[in-house]
Amino acid sequence: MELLIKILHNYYYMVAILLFIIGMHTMLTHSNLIKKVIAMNIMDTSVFLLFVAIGYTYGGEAPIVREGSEVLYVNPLPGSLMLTGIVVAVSITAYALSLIVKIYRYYGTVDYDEICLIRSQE
Amino acid sequence: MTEILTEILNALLLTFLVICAIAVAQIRDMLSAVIVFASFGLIMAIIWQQLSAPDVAMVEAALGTGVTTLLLIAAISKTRRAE
Amino acid sequence: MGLEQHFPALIIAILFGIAFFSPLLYRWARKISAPALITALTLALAMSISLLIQVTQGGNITYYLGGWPPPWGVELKIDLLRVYMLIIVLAVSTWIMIYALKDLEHELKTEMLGWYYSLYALLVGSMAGITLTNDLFNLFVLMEICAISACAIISIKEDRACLEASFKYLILSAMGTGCFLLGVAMIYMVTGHLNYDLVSEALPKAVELYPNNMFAAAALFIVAFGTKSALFPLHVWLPDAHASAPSPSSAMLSGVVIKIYAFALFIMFYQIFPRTLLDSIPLNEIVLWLASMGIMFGSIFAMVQVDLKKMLAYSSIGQIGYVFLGIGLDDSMAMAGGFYHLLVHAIMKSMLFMAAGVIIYSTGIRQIKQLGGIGQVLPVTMLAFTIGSASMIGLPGTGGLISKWYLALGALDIGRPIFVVIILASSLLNAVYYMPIIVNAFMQQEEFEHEAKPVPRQMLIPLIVGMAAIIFFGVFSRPVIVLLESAMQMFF
Amino acid sequence: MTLEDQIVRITSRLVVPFIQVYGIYIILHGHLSPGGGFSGGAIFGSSLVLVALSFNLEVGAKQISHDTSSILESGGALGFILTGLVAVVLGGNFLSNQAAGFPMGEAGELFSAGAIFIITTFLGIKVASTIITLFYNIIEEEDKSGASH
Repeated sequence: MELLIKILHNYYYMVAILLFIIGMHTMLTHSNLIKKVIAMNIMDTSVFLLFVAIGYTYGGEAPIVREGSEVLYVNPLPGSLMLTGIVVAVSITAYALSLIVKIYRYYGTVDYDEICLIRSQE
Repeated sequence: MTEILTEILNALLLTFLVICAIAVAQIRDMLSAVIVFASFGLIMAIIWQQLSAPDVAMVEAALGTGVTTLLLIAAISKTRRAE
Repeated sequence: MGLEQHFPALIIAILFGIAFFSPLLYRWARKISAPALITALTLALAMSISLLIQVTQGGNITYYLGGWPPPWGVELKIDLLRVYMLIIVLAVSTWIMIYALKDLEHELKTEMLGWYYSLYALLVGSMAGITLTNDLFNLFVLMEICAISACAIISIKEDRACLEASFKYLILSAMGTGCFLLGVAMIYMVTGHLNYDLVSEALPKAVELYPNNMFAAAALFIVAFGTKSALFPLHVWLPDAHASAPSPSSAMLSGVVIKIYAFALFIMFYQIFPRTLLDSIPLNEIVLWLASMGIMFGSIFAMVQVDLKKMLAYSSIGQIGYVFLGIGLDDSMAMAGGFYHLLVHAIMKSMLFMAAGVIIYSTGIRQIKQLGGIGQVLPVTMLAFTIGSASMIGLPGTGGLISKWYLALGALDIGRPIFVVIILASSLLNAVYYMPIIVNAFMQQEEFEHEAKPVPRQMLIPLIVGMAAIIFFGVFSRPVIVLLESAMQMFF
Repeated sequence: MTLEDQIVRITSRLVVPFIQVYGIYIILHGHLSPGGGFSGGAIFGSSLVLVALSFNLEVGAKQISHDTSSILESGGALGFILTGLVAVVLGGNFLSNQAAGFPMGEAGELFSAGAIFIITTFLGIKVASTIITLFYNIIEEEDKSGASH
């Protein structure tokens, strides 16, 4: 029961880890290259969720300074870091996709198992 | 009252996030998987707004959902659609 | 207030600047784009040597980007070990680029050359950043830049093997950096800092409060850096990637890139994690045994290869094991040996890949068994190959002996003679696969039957420099070892 | 041309200017409100991609040619580094802002925050042109070289 309450209190973390596991499992088990890329994105996003959830203070407001207001702000650092993280993830995705399109031109497939089959027949 | 409702909304969004992630893994049609992934990104953007990180939400909506989906669809249109 | 205090930031700025400038330069003034890259690399090298002088005279340097001190700003930190790594990165990459200018002409299409220069500068800049940064999140971003540019200098050749290898590398290293970022999140969760120094201050208390959290972070870091630097069971991407790439890229990837991550793991273990964590779980033991398995299996896999570059790539898996052995042995002498091996292996593996590149350039041969008698047509190249192999095996007079010697001394020092046996056995295995090539190349009676193009001088001079460097570091090892031992002082 | 094409084209023709203004607004107000170079550049870049998607690639390429976008890409990044170097020349640390004497202006005004404003603008240019280049690189793959499978 105590464990359950603990889990309920940290449900953002739990979901983040769950998503990380789903992403990694999809990335490692599916042989379709585009699906691997999507799964990589899910994995990255889950870590970003974890980071932002760490920076969240309960009842805090977005860290924008307004005139004459003394309110609780959330930690702005994880958010601004994750901004960079998202850009990095997008650039990796773009590079991976352009590689996939090139691979498709040479092999005629985007399935890793089929690529291995083609290579072994040569 | 509003706090409880917000909590319920957050929990629902997170549940939907997990469902989307599993659906992306299971769907065999790549185009549908990409669309589900786009909805995954949008829900993530809402969650970040809930977590008071509006700039991350904005970047996720623009880059993570918009541009990534665009690139994925461009790549699928150049390759094949079935897994 | 001189310019030299800005050198840490200027090194990175110059390298990234030339990375973004060289596509423009290649478009408008094609002739000067290659000299500009070489100039930038040399300038950065000169600055790093100036940093070495500053550090030896005045102690560690910290540099605040934007003038913001931590915990707000990003900090660059230069101590002896980092400046040592920085000089290795910059010197070896300048040396490889001089060779590459000629070699790339036949391996790449002309319009791709400008992009290659750009990616190369990006790779070197990100590695310089990894050595200098003192911030976990910056390390993550630089690792991603390094991964993308390293994949890109493989796939720029655009044949099927390159594309596939580089995709495999990309996916695995994305998984590695994902794990790293999760580990950073775990650390940030309990300490609230990302700066190395502040984290290492806060961690001893955090380990007591949240031990499981920190175990998870340590495990994630081992997976992340192990994947990136091809620690034994996570090495699957390396042989394809390093063998199919253009020769200068292989030299760069095998010589420098994988070592940067070994260095980063070292920093994580001994600068960030408190000793109590290292004592409470056998982290070092895990790294030691994985490294030993890598040393043995890398050599065994290398023996059965038929492709010359693939053999060299498998040999890298074995050789990176020595560096990890130095990290895991937890003894200042063994660590000095490990880091000395990092230097020597950077030189010899790059040189061997360059020699392989010359062979491919001149004759087009990649198969090992066709190399019989090649010593008659390419004497300088095969001499370089011989000296590199001798250093791999660890013959006296070469740098390879010194590093193995110190590793063995360190292993005996903490009472683990089993690792001496492993080092000796792997030297023997190295001899088994390097010797036949050399013997075939020089001793074969019959004529070499393939055509051989004349090799331009620009490709031979780097080989000669490499030979000289290996012999130099085999004979005059003392200054470097002294430097490394005083660098290790701060970790013990 | 079908009716659906017409609808898509007219809608995008209506929407694109607003998206672009919104993108520029986000870039320029990066130091005042959520957003900044990354998100604003992405919004601006995707508006041009939207033109290419709803009309065709030629019309899209007419808006901004490949050469221009790749030059802007390098230029944006170089501008970022140069801003950092200007700070060094002015006597501060690399990328320093107020310490190097960039005019700070009044908080809350558009032209305030010194170097951050300049850096955000360069970042926006870089990100917008990168997104356009990425899209064209993937979509135009086949025209470049004649490899076959």
